[in-house]
Amino acid sequence: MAYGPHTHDDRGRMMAALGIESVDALFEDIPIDVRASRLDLDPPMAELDLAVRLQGLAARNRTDLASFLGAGVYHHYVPPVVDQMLLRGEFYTAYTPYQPEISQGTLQTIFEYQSLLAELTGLEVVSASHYDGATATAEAALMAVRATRRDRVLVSRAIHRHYLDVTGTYLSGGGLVLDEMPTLPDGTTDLAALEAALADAERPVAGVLLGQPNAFGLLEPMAQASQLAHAAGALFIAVVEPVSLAVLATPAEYGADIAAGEGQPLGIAAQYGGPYLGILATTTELMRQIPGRLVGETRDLDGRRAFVMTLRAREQDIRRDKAASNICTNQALCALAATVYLAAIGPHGLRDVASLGAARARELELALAEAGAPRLHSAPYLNEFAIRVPQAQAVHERLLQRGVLAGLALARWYPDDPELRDALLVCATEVTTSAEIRRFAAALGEELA
Amino acid sequence: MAYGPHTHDDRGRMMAALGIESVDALFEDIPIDVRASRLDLDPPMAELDLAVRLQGLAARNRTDLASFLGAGVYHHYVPPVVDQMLLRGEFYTAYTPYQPEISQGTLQTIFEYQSLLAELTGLEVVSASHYDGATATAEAALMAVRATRRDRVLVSRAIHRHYLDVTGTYLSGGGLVLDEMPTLPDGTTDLAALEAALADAERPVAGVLLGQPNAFGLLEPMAQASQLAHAAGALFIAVVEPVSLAVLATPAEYGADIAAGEGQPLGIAAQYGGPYLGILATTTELMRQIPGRLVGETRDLDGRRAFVMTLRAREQDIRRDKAASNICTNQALCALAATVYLAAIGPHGLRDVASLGAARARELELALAEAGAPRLHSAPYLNEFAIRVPQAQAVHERLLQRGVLAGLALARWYPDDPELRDALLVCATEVTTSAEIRRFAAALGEELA
Amino acid sequence: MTDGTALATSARVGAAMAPEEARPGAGRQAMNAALQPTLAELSRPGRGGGKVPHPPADALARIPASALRSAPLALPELNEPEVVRHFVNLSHLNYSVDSGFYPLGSCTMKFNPKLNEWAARLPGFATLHPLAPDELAQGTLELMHELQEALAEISGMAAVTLQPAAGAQGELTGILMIRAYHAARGDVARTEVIVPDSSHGTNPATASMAGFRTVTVPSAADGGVDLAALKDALGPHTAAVMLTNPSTLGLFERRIVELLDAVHEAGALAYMDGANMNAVLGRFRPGAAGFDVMHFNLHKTFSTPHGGGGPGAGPVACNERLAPFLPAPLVVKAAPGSYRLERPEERASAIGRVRAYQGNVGVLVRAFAYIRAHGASGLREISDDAVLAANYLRQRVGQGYELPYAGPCKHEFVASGRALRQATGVRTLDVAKRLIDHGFHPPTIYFPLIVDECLLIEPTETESVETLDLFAEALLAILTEAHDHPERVKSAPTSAPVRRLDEASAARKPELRWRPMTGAGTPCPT
Amino acid sequence: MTDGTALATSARVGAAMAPEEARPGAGRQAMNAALQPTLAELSRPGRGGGKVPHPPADALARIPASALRSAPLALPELNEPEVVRHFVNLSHLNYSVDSGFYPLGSCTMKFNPKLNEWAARLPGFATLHPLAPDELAQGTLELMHELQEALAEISGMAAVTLQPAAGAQGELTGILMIRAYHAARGDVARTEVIVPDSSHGTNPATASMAGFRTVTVPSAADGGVDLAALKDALGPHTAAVMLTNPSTLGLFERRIVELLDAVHEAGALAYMDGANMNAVLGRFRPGAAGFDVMHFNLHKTFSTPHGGGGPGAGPVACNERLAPFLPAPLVVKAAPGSYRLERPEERASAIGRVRAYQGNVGVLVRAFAYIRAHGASGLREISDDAVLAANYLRQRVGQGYELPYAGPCKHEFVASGRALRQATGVRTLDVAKRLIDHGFHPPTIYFPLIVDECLLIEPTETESVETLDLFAEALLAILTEAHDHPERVKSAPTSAPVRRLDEASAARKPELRWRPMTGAGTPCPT
Ligand SMILES: Cc1ncc(COP(=O)(O)O)c(C=O)c1O
Ligand SMILES: Cc1ncc(COP(=O)(O)O)c(C=O)c1O
Repeated sequence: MAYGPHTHDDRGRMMAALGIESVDALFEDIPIDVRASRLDLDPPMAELDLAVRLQGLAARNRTDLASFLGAGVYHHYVPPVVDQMLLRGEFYTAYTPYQPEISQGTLQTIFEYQSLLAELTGLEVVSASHYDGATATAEAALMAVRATRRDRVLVSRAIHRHYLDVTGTYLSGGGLVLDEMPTLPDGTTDLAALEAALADAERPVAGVLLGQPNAFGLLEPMAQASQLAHAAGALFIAVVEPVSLAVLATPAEYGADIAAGEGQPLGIAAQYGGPYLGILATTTELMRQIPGRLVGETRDLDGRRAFVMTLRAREQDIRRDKAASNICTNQALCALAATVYLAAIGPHGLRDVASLGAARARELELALAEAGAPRLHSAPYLNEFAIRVPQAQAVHERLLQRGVLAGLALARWYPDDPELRDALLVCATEVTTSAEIRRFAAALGEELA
Repeated sequence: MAYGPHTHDDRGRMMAALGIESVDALFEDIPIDVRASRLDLDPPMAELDLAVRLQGLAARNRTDLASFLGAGVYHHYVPPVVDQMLLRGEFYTAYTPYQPEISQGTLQTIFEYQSLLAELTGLEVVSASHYDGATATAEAALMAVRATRRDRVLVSRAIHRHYLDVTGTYLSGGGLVLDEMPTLPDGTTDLAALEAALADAERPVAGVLLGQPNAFGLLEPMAQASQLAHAAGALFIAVVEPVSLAVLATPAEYGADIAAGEGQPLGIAAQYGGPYLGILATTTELMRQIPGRLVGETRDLDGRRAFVMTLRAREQDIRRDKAASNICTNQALCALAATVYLAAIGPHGLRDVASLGAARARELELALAEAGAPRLHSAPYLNEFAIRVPQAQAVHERLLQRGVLAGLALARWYPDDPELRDALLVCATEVTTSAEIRRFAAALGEELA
Repeated sequence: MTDGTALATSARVGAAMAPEEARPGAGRQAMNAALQPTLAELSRPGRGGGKVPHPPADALARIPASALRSAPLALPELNEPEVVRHFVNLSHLNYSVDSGFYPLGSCTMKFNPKLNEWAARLPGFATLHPLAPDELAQGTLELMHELQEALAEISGMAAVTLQPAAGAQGELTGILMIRAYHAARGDVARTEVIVPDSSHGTNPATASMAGFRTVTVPSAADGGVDLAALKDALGPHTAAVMLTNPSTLGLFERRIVELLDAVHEAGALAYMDGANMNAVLGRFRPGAAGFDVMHFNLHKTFSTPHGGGGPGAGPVACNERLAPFLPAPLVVKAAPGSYRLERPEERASAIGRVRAYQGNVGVLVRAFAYIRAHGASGLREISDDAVLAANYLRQRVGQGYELPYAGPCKHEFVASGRALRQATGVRTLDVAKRLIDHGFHPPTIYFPLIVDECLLIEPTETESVETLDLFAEALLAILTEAHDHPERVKSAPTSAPVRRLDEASAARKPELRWRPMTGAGTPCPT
Repeated sequence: MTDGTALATSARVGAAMAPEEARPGAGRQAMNAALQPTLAELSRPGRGGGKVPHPPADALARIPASALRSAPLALPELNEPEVVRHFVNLSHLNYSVDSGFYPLGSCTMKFNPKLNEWAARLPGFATLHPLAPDELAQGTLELMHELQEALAEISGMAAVTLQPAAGAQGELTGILMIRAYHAARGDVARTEVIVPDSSHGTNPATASMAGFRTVTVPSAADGGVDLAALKDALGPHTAAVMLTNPSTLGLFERRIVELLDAVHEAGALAYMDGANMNAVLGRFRPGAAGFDVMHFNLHKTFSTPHGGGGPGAGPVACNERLAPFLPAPLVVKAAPGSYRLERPEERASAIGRVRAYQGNVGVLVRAFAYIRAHGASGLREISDDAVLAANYLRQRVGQGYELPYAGPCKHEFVASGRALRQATGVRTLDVAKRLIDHGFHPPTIYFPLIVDECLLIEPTETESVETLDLFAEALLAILTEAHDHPERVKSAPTSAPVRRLDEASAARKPELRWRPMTGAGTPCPT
């Protein structure tokens, strides 16, 4: 066996102590009818052979294209210091810090994570952490339901489709209602429709959910939406992208009660979907409603400052069926990645990352427009936007052959929307190069010619 | 600046304390005539840009060929645990363990390295470490000179050419003599010639140097050579490859006084030449002649076992011009790599590595012979051997275009030897696959057809 | 609120935590882990920078001012050397599997192979975008497909989703599938989920999240489910029974056949919490035995690192009956040797997604490597060794502590400090804290709730018998200490970086972040 | 000899090192670094395995028995979990730059950027075979060429070899080149090399290795070379003068112009030990000033990690006069944008190789990255900051310790504990050991030999002013302690994993390895 220490002698010694001749004796409590004989799996592999196999699989993935795909997950420059800290066994082979005396490393990094995200969002209470942006959004919706004791949530149509889907799943169990609000031609949420929906006295709204930037990369009128929600006694929930918070108004500034989002852009690799980092932040008023882990500052018997998990009465292991959520294992190591990333990149660096993305995206917009694919929407964007491309899906496939991953064909997400059938959602970040932009524009130009 | 902490304020505070207005004041001791103005170098790069540049450079190297090149440096499977331990800052950002109380990590790993290499070589005293196999060999020759007070060293022609060259360089300063011994047609050292050379009473020999396996991959009659050397009052120095010591007789078994060798195969990457690990081991009698670092066991004031650098009176910082060598910085981190590698691979694993290499090499021999390139020599080999290929250098170049790195054209090393002009030195290890062997044989067959 | 000033403005890094005599400097106390200031306290305006190039000045010109931050972002400003020291020194405050024995019951703290960390970081795996078209993702898709199949084989189930991000999310997935199953049959009266009182907290919490009422049934004296009580609770309102097997007492449910019959007879479905599969790999296949659906904890059974609290992965396996309800997309075979994600319309009965994209794929890579390294024989050996080690340790610990349940145990066992407490006043909490001074991470304590002064001990298969012996000796030595020097045990730990914490005041007046920073209005470092 | 039995057979891992009360177990003492057993003591026959496949049984059939080992290889047998714990726990016994301030004079213990560790591990760099044909090695060759050029620019020299593996080997290279130069001119009477008494030990050792007699000249009162003495020593027998500049006293040689004139007038050549270039980047270019040849310590000036004692790299730069003698192969430009290694016949006057292949290329990658990260302005800033920090710290330390030489210093400075010793009996060694208890790595002590009770302190440019202050305060606090509680200082350290060691008996009866192992005759684990 690959990693076990037990030699033949060791097993013999243990069996002798137990007075048994075979380990089979320890499995006699499994009724004979349901005892398994053996598994039909491949034989063990030597580490060398396995390493070769894994290398072969990784090499089968193609990650060498010029990529303009974002749609919620963004390629950023991650300083190597981040992964080198993550590779420290003291962090990644520890468990949830249930014994604070010998877990101050994890506890303090979580406290720092909470603090850093509080700086970014402007909100005071940050949980650490949720599975991903989608589940954090769903938990935010459930928080609104609990806090308002209402059962209807409004969500903009311009929200990431997976987030909508997951929120729907999470609300489905409790028989809660999720209503989608339409968008305007400029790509932002229709506030008049929102206001009307909020006005329905029969069906009071628990929370209103908008993305900033929204699923089309556009900047929403968050302050107005927030006011409308509050006027109707609903909570306002912002789904945010954390790098953008280096330059955009904070959820606190526009009055959001809860911010949810995907922390992947903060130093976490794309990995075909995870592990990522669900961000969830809220106000002090809603502190006791937030699900997930919270670490607080305290003192030890000698008066030394130290950190400890706190407000545990919200959690499943204490409250069982009355808990704020069933979450247990979360994404702590990803929160550590975000913490190291933010410490390494600093406030100026993060602002530069966000601004560079905006500048590169603008360069992309101009190049693509010249190639014949203008923007689809007119609202301002940060670093992602939709372009109008006839037969977008077919063009997208042909561009792959030319080494360009031309973003996301929005028809994949909005199959029923005729306008979005001919649209690609593209993004740029600080790692996008001018050469890649030229390559994309040239290839697209040829396809459209 | 990239890594410095000093802010404008910090500098101001320090300058104020010193009563200066500009750091220029601190450089006034540099005579004005020789003060530099500025350097003509590129401007600083942001880390992101530098990372891209470095990635581009690394990608310009081609490491995707089926490689049969060894000649002293061998590709082996290195379990990832090795590098993950090396990446621990506590090891790689420490200095030479001059303060033993806070350097027991480094000291104990060196002690373990010494012990492991003692097990491998059978010799009691192992230094940790020398720059590489070549300089370890040169230092071994100098040891023999010091120990015997003779000034002539004999070296087999079948020794790695770089080792010969470096040994020559090291001996040149002291006006010492290095004489090469011829080889027999079977590829091993001509013992009769050796005996004759040793018999020259006018020019007494300090040491005799043979490789095992030798530079052609062949097994030498080490015991006989050792006897001849000793009979003439000379020391016998074996240049060994450490993985082979898992299966081959140890230097101690055949009476070597000193073993030198390249530790790269013990978990260290090829890296175009280094850093590697110079192995140097000797007997207890010669303990005080060995250059380089030695760590010994001792106790602290409370009787706890601990480790400390010892026999320091051989070293340059104590003995200055009387030191055994000028070596100071060595290859400690590479010694750590070897230590972790040996701990992880274990005795059975190392035997398997050596045996698999032999098996794959035999497979290679048969395939190449069938393709028309039989072995050049008849002496037994372990995992490397020479084949006869007409116009070897041209064939070697053409095979590159076919994705095969066909070992080393021996003409590069023995330009004046007509027999070796048509020879390639090829090797196999446990990472060589049958598919690669078939590819090589097929391509070679076509070239020779 | 963090009292940043005292620490930060005096520039006496760590000074507040000085041990006797020696005051730790920026070098911290030489070798013994010392507490650290926060990033905010370490920050100095103008430090850091250099990671990314500067953007053009007009980069944000097109963004309306109303959408922009009104105050500049304030984050700590540090240079890389300080960042590294901070996290390296913080890491030294953690106990971890890589540094010692971590017998935390219910958590399966086994060794995390270093090959797997390497594999997950291979650029081909690490940089693949989750929305990349299938043709670009063939390597990962092949891996996921093979993992789905392997988990199906291990569980004896028909189909597997890898989407759930953790065990609890696997539970939610499974229970929502059960809900969808009943709904599809028009069987809408089933509003209850039954759990035993020994169940993990996530089970009832999950049932609630899925909109069910939780009904708790007691355990029998032997630690198994009280079958009579279960039968009483079962009825036309029962949607499912959730059973952890082996249980959190480390016991295999001996009456499993009868139990499953009763569940199914009542028209309910049987959910198995498979978090403890480490005990029964190759010995018990839940699907073959009659469970309808289960989840795995890859971060326990298949040794993906716990990461200080995550990430994990909680794949769900189910039988044919429930397969139509698995959340999409599964990975399916396309042309020979190629793979693709299911298209949204392919399985209309699927419940909605439980998370975005394809799951914690980086975790799946590690689990795949682990399963392939061991193969069929190795997986069985894992369980054999884990169970053997647990029973051996159980016997040794039983030399001084009560063992409330008869053996054999599976991967873990409970012991009780009740008698000790009665005799000495020393509680299990004290014993646990004292173990820290003996060099060990404490076991899980006071869980499951049904055992008085409970210790839940899980050695796993990767700890040597020498280590087990030392741990048992430490536990027994503490018994003696508890009698001879009870204060010593009650005031433990004394060798950890901190002594016991004031958890009450932390909860009463929560300080969940450092004092808000100001600034970063400083000029950008060049 | 290692007393393995006591530790190993009792299976009481680390038991011999128990601190008071708590006996550390396999978990070691929870958080405080505890001493560890050796690999041999941890070994159990039959553990480990699984890394590589098993070879065919006849793999060695063709090897004559006489060439084979007579006894099976005995190495420790461990499984990977034990291996990891062993090295992780050992690492905790080390002080390092990544965990604290390491002001070791003469060693330039600056921060090692993490980007550089990443870069050197890129597979393209890491797996390239050293004998790979040039066309396969273009990336590394380009890097090496660019590094050669950068070092030539920084040194003001004409040509650079990257081959030497460390500073001392650079010295040997340079001195052998000087020997070859004189020999080529038939100037064979030059058998002496002159070194100042403040020189680093490698300088005289190098001269000896290169076959020269060493002549030592004293320092003047101001710390510089005594020019009159030097002139006396110079003559037709002088092959070279080796000068460390800035010197090991941290002083720039103010009389450098006169000195170089004298050397050259005597027909000798001037070697500069450039190990201390961290002080004068962009401020002083040795070649431009008249030195003939010098070496760099990349592991100091350009921040490649010291690795607990190595590896380093010691490139040699020289002027046109000596360039023909540089060891081959250099990296040269081939077709535009392509590079190649010199062919052996290209420079017939080259001295022989000083090591195999192309040098410590992995180290060169890191140094290249460092130079490119900083650029011209950044390199100068490094020296400015290093010198500013040293002078600042010098002033603060001077508030309590003697400063034997006038300032300004360069990258480091000497202080003396002579007065302290006279007043209290506390030696510099004691002060150094006491610094450990204050959380700092001690500076270099008793070097250079010409200063009584010497402390050689080098802060480098990557330590913050807060850290410098704390360190100075610690040193000053020890002065007070030395007066008030001299025994406390003399018995330091008490907070390290071990107290002071018995170095004398280690040297008297050297135990350089553990007791030879037997066995591995056990069956191979499967
Ligand atoms: C029995 C049992 N069920 C469920 C869970 C929840 O799994 P997770 O923490 O991955 O959400 C755990 C984990 O601790 C467990 O032990
Ligand atoms: C002044 C000086 N010269 C030479 C050396 C020797 O360099 P290395 O240790 O790289 O051989 C050193 C290193 O400590 C040094 O400080």
